Amino acid sequence: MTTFFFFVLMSLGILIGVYLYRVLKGPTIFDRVLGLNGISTKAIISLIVIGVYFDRVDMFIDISTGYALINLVGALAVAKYLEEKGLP
Amino acid sequence: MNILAIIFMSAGLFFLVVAAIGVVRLPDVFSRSHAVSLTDSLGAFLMLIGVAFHEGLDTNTLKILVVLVLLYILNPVIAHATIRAALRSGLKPWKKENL
Amino acid sequence: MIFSYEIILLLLLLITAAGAIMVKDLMSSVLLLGSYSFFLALVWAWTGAVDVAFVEAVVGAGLATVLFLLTLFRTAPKDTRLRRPLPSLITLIVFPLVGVLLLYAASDLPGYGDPNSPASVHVSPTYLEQSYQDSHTLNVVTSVLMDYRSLDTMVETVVIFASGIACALLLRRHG
Amino acid sequence: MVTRSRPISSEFLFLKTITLFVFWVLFSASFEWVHLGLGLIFSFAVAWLNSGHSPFVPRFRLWLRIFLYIPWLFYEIIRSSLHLSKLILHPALPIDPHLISVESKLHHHAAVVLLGNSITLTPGTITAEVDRNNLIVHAIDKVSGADIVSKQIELKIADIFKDEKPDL
Repeated sequence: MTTFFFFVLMSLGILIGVYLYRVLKGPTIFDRVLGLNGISTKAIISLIVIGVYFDRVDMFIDISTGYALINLVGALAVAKYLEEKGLP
Repeated sequence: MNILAIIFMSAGLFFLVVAAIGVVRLPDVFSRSHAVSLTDSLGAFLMLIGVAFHEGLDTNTLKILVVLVLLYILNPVIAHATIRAALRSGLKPWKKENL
Repeated sequence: MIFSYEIILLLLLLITAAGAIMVKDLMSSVLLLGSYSFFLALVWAWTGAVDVAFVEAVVGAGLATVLFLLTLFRTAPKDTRLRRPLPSLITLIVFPLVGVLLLYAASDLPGYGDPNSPASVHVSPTYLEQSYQDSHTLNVVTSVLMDYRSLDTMVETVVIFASGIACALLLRRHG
Repeated sequence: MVTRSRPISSEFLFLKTITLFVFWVLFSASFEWVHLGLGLIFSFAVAWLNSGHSPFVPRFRLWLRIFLYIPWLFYEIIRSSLHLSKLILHPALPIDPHLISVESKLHHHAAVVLLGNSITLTPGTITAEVDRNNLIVHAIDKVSGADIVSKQIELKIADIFKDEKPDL
């Protein structure tokens, strides 16, 4: 089971790399925002899986909740900003 | 229980991989956001359900379910906000004729 | 096996940091810094420093992004474009040298989680054993920060509070 | 001082306080009287500061119908997720993105919110703009777009909200 969780963690890391390609390359700013959003989802899952891997979910689950909520605030701020400023 | 967890997490991983492929392959922001926010959140959902099965029934599982509901509520909101900003700032969706 | 996940995370960190410097406009740089904080928080979580990971996630990824955006919001659009001069020859020589020196020094550090290292035999056991009797706080990190080092933390908090007020005064809406 | 555009509805305030308090208990996970009392005070304060937004309080019958609606929505999500995965993994990438303008016949704020959210949740379609009951939807291909044009989701939601007073 531990091996399986490690496998999941590794694949999540590689998937984050794929999203990072989109953040770095992204022709428009919105591509970067989308990539960031995808990365944050992966980070939330990764945190929980790390918690399961170390058998201490109780410590990691609070971080991931905080992450999810703060991520919403950040993403909405970015969207509001882009809506008012237009394309850079 | 562990078998169930592995099945759910593998299904979640499949959807996450599909979303990542979509992010690279699809042509513009509008179609990419379909892959990122929606296929992705289904993948996250299945994966967290798998983790919850592995954990069994206690407080942590309840918290995992809260994270799951939060993800599922927040992801579409973020996708909608981003897409609306893109549309309002004058970006045109990609059309097939432009090939 | 235990290190291979770290290697992936550190590679991602390097790529993001390089990207945040190389990218053309400030907005993308801010977004890249946000993802940098995500990875850093993952690294902290993986090494077991949960509290630091929490602060990094909330402050680095959330608040810092919003504050940077507010700053960009108040500046003129022409300021957000970047023009960087090429690094000079001295920079190109000195920085890798310092990096090599630091790596060389790091080889003398005790191993990760070593129970015989100086840090874990000197005062740490005392704190770990007595913090609950002394302060009745369940979290050891909190009791060290808030009880044993309370004066230090208080001055720190004053500095943060003052800078927070300064930010609020600078960023408030006029009229 | 806080200025309010709408009067505070006490029912809404109560519901919000309870929700925030449940979250508090879940995250603190301690059942000492001091913590519970502090949580109650703080959740009431936060709810009071933010209670000027929506006067809408769903009745019990509505809750039940929405809970019955969620499994159907989930089935739809999985079905169209598989469709979208097929599109993405197809070597030729047979997508045809287009914008659809939908005018809904719903006369309720909450109903329009639910419709927009359901459309966004079903993969293949995203609500891009909402203006009263006109929605602009971005669909990734003709099959996904057909679901919106056939108004299947809208009929379900109209069925949920058929007893409510219209306020749009």
